[in-house]
Amino acid sequence: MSQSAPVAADERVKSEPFLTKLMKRPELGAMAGVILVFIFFAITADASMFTLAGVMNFMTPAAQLGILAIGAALLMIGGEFDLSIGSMVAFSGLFFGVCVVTWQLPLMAAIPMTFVFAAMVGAVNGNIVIRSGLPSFIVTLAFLFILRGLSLVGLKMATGGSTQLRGVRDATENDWLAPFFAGEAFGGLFSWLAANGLIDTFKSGAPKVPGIPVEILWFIALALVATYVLLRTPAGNWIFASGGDRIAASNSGVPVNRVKVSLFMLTACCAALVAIITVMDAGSTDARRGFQKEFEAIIAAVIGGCLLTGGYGSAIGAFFGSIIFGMVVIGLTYTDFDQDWFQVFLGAMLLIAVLFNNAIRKRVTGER
Amino acid sequence: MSQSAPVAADERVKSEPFLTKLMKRPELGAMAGVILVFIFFAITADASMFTLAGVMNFMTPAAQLGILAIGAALLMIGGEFDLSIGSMVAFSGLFFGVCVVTWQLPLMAAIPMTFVFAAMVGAVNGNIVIRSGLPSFIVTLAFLFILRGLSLVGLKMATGGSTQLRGVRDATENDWLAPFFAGEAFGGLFSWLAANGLIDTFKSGAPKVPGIPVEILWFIALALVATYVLLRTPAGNWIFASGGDRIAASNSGVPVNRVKVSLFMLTACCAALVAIITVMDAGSTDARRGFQKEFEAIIAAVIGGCLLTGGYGSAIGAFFGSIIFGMVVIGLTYTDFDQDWFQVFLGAMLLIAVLFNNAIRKRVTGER
Amino acid sequence: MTEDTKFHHGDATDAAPIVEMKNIEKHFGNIIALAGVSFDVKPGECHCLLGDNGAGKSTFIKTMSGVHKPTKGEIFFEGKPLHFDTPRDAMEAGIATVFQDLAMIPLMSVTRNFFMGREPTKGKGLLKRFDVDTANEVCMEEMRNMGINLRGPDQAVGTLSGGERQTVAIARAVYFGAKILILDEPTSALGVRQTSNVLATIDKVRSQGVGVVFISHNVRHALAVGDRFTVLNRGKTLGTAKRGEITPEQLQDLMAGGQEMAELEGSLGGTV
Amino acid sequence: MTEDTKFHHGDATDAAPIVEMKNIEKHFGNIIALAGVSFDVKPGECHCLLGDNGAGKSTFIKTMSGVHKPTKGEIFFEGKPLHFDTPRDAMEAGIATVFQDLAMIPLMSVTRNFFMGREPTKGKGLLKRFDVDTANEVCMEEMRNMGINLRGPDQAVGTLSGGERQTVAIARAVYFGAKILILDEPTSALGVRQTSNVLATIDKVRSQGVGVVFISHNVRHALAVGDRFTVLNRGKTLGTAKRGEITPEQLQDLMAGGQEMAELEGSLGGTV
Amino acid sequence: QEIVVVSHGQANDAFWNVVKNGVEQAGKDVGVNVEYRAPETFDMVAMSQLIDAAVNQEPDGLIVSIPDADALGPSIERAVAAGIPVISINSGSDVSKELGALLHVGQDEFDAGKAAGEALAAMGGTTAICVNHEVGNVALDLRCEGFAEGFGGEVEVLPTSNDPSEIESKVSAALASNEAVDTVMALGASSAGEPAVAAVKGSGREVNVASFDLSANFLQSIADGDAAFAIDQQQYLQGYLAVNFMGLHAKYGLMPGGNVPSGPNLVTQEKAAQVIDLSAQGIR
Ligand SMILES: Nc1ncnc2c1ncn2[C@@H]1O[C@H](COP(=O)(O)OP(=O)(O)OP(=O)(O)O)[C@@H](O)[C@H]1O
Ligand SMILES: Nc1ncnc2c1ncn2[C@@H]1O[C@H](COP(=O)(O)OP(=O)(O)OP(=O)(O)O)[C@@H](O)[C@H]1O
Ligand SMILES: [Mg+2]
Ligand SMILES: [Mg+2]
Repeated sequence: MSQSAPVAADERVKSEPFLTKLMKRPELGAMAGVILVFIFFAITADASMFTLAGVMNFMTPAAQLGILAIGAALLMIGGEFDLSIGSMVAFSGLFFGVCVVTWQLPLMAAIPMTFVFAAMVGAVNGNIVIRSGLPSFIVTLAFLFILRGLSLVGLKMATGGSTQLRGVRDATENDWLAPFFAGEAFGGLFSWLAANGLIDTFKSGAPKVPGIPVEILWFIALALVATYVLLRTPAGNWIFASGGDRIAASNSGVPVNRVKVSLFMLTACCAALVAIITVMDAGSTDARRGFQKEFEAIIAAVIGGCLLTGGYGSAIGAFFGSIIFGMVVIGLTYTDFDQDWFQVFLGAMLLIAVLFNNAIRKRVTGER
Repeated sequence: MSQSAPVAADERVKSEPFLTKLMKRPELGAMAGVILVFIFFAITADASMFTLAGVMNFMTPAAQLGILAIGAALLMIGGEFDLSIGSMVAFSGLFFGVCVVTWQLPLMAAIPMTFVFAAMVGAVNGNIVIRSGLPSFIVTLAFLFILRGLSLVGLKMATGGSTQLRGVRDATENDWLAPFFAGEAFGGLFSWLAANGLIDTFKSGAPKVPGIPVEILWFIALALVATYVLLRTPAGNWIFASGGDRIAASNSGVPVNRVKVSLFMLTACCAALVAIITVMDAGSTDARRGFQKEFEAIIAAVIGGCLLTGGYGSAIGAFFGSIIFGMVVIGLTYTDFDQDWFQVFLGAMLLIAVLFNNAIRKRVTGER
Repeated sequence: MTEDTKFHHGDATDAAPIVEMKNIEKHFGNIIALAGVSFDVKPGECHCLLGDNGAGKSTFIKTMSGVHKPTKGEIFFEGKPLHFDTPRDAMEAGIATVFQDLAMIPLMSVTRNFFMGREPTKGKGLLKRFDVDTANEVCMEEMRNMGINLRGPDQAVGTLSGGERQTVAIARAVYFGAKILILDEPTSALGVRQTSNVLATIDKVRSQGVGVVFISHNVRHALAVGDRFTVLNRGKTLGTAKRGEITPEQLQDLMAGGQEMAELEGSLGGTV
Repeated sequence: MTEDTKFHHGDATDAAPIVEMKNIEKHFGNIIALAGVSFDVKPGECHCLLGDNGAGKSTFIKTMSGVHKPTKGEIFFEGKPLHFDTPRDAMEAGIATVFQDLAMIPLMSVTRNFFMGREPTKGKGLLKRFDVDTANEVCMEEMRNMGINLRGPDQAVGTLSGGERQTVAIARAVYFGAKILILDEPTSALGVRQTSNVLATIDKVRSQGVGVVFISHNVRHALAVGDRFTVLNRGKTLGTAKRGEITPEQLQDLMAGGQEMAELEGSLGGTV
Repeated sequence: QEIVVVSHGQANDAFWNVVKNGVEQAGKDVGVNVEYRAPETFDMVAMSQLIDAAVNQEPDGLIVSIPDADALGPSIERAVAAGIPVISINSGSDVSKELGALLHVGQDEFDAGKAAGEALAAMGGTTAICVNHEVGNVALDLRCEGFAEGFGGEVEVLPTSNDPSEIESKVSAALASNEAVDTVMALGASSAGEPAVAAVKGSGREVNVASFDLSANFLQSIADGDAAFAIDQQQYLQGYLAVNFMGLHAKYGLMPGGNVPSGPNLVTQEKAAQVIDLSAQGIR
């Protein structure tokens, strides 16, 4: 009808509003959940939750979880699980701690070594899964135990009997690489803002928020890169294909095994990144770091719309999923609920957020 | 060729030895793992592990886990997960405890009420999953938190502030139903055996093993019934079909939704059974009962050959899977290994058992 | 009526239709798959549903057998307005369907797929159980009748060849009997022998008073067994013709949606 | 050579075969799917592989394209002994295959499936990215050429109709070009128009020197494009015939494995 | 007035539940609003985030446990910098002052373990197992270490999950595989202590069982002579006193001059019977 249309309009297609198109993207499904949770806390929570400091406060755990969740989401889209990421956080944290504290290596050496080390463990995971044909669930579960156990043993060896390795902060404080992995970015900007009264300050005059925690920047960067890779590169196509149907993908010429092993390595590196950031921030590591993080990462990915069966999902979904999870967990402490009820609320909020997001999507897109 | 054969031999089929046929059944795959683990401990562990007392000792936790694992396996075959079973153990334990201690009900009433109650929660789970079309992972995860939280709240209400509800043993000791759910069965037989010197006794003359813990009997019975249902009833066929491809199953006339909801109810009832047995055995219940049991149950089912994607697996597999898990967890304390290495060994043993069982099956059946 | 086949062709015009579908529309989100299709099936007739790829044939018969709920339109079953909530409802009312994707579970054995949803049992009360031996026998026998010699009843359907699998689905639908038998491209993967068996089977059940809905892209198969022919195009009905009112060439043109075809007559003798 | 079609039939006997398979056996556990099959394809010919359901045709071509490793037997590619570890290897050597199950990912869009494994890129270095626009255009264009008007390139393959999906698989295999094109029942779900396009396409690529392996149950399609015909039965070769050496009726008998067929000649004119 | 308590122990942990009850009671008694918060597992990173969240709400007082000074230090210092008075409880007596806390109410885990070890060694124990139901939880690890030091003899740490029946089986197994074991130290009464008693009973051996913390059933076992003693930190005091001090501080600026040790207190057979009821109500 329209004269400029290059292709004649197809009478078999109804036109659909822009919003509908948006909601159809798995990337944006989880946004409805974020908005719902936001509204909930805007009403029930202490006003300080949505001050700058409050936002940074819930974004920090969300970011730490989110880095893992994005890795887990890519792996899930590729059709596999990695249950060992939580233990991997402890283990690579230990490795990193030993590098800087015991061996006194500069970050320049310690950080790449930690990543290489983690990637190697990931490759082992991946190769066992591929070669044996066993479900990745059971293989990485074994590594959940093995790595957790090795962290304990390693810590005791490194410290001479304690399960806590301390002194990381002292060892890394003055390293030029430290600002990229610990503390807050844009400190100067924030001091300036504080000095000019643009953001809240403590009585001492220091800004309440000294900067943006680096993990948040990493988190956002990772989400963008992962989304780009998934949607705009051949590798992304291979990931979807490998997870959708490994036989069909392999028959169509996708190097499924290579894709899967790479994803395992990537997930392990995400865990190592979280380990480096949290160990440097905390200045210490212990045998329980990252406990059950694998679980939370999978939760965040699923909230964000990834299918457990593989082949469907998005990194942005995992991004929003992590924010939902982080917001609920921290947000509840801003409300007046009794801690006894914490888990009840946590569960109910998750369920409602996901149901809501699902209902909205169905209503908008007219699926049945 | 053979004169008595009613159908002519098919030249497109090779004859295969009996062992090969056996190994092809998913029911029996996990047996190789059991044997390997047995051999391992026969060599490394203290001899007391395989005395009668030792066997009962590792079979008791294996049985408690196994009851859950069989439920979880059926549900997984039916294509869904239930992450709330661990919390369900705590919650129905609380309900049962309140029935007998606070309300002073006889077991005749308390036990059926607990089962009905659990089944109702399971039905809620199932209906939300079916109606919303959300993955069961995320729905039951919400219930993991909700039920765990409610257990805590309920316990504190029931006890006036403590996280432990006690007095169950006193309240149930003289109930005629108690022997079916607590303590040991065949006590008379064992005393007789002890009196005749056929089994080990204490110096006092009492048998070291006073009988077979009832959970073991429940475990075996449940495994048999579940196997029978899966392999020899229409319901079993529906379970496989629903998990294999819910659309295809529904198009072929299988009442998929009914099957799935029933399975959720069954799993919840398995959790309730474990709750009743353990609460009566321990005489008390607390807010942490069943912690992470959902996870272990799924592990046992997967070790036993269930596919996470549904449609494949067996109850007997879950049976052997639970025994492997129980044997490894308890068995390692019978060995001389430094217990710091516990988790490393646990993980390694699981991995080796599953790899071995897989390798054997491939070798024997000639799959590639 | 023409005399060009050995088939008995029902003269079904006088009987009341078993199922009548009026102005069925079906939308998937913003996609319009059916834009108003009317269709009916009478006892003892074979009504062919023809049309180009993507015309909406499968969507239509899925609406008929309870898989999809129509977005608009009415369904009458034996004269009464009705709509099926699940395929099981449709099945119980007497509609047996062979779907184009066959609705088989790859990991399950042939027998279990064959009897899925309608397992034969033996014993009573608590001992009522799936009668595996009978099931295996029946299944092997029915497959043999269709011209397939299976190696064994416990082979997983996922490892069957395409034609073997399709035969399982057809044999299953036919075995349980029904008032209406819907076949969505049943012969697409079949060998010549199996195809002729299926066509003969259609003829047989029709003569028993069953109404058959037959979807095919093969003009010759359609003409061999069809009593009426309805052609769909882009989600709409192009019209219905009775046997003998239309030539193969006309039918083929209608099926192609009136568009030009690549030239390759020769040995294909007019119809592809 | 007969003159019964408008097709150009290659006279391929003089050229050396591109692929030669000798005495291929394939066992799955205790199941013998292939019990010694020999076969070769020459450049510029269309070699039809025919046979009953379950004869082993699909298994055989899967061995040829690197999906299965043969249990026994030798494969020569351009004269050299070779075996492919993965389908990707075979693809890179120049074997394009349309599998009977199509090897599509239902949840992915048409374009993504079309280019799966061989995505067009633009940009360089770190910015090298999947060229979505070109891909969409090419995909829609190729589908149109095959006679399918898709609603859009981003529809999920799982929601396509059976014939639309099959066309995607065929268009994909043809688009990327190859030395050997293997088509496993490519026309089974296609409409008449699409079928004639596929047959014409086979003819076109053959004339460009590509060797085509064509599997079909439709005698008439096979005869329309085939230069040589090899018939399998129960995992064994029944023999190979050249075009013109065999009548349609003889061929159909061979394909049925020599067994009796249900009687339903009439309008089917000798062949099903 | 608003006071926030952030601990490393979950609300459903028997030990911390008592602390929480003390916190709530003190809140009522002093007339302040208190909130108790803890991470879902022993997780120092999450705990530091909870402290940050509390600081953002600028309460009138913050009460924290400090199992890892490195990880929690910056957050606590931030609270102090924000002008929020801080009291530490339970663990962290050594670093409490350094980080700027006003005082510490609690008892060192290591010292408590040591006291228990000494008491059990005095009962003639030579070979012991220490049942650790949360390996890697530094607070529990310290209990075992202290115990090993105080006990002096051979000590093996037995890692378990916190499932009672698994603990019972593992203790049985440990007893069966080592005839020399004559002492069992459990790190939590209801989760580990009770099953340990059951396991010892089942073995028919003379073994001393002791446990950290109290539970009604374990106290009953002590009263019946099946268990030796329980180490009571009187953690109710940790919650109650800290909130009380903080409330008074907020109202009147009062604060005691030094740390308050809440334990250890060995509950032996004579005393056990009296505290069973209190324990069943979550006070002891
Ligand atoms: N679930 C769905 N979502 C979106 N579009 C769909 C869905 N199902 C079918 N369609 C579209 O509706 C149209 C009709 O599909 P249908 O399967 O009914 O065609 P058909 O006539 O059976 O074709 P064929 O002969 O190829 O099997 C197709 O264009 C298809 O892409
Ligand atoms: N993975 C497998 N495991 C066991 N048996 C198999 C497997 N794949 C194929 N078969 C068997 O091998 C035989 C040959 O199968 P194939 O798919 O090659 O037949 P086909 O000639 O392509 O038949 P159709 O014309 O029906 O597609 C069949 O009987 C089938 O049951
Ligand atoms: Mg169709
Ligand atoms: Mg085939």
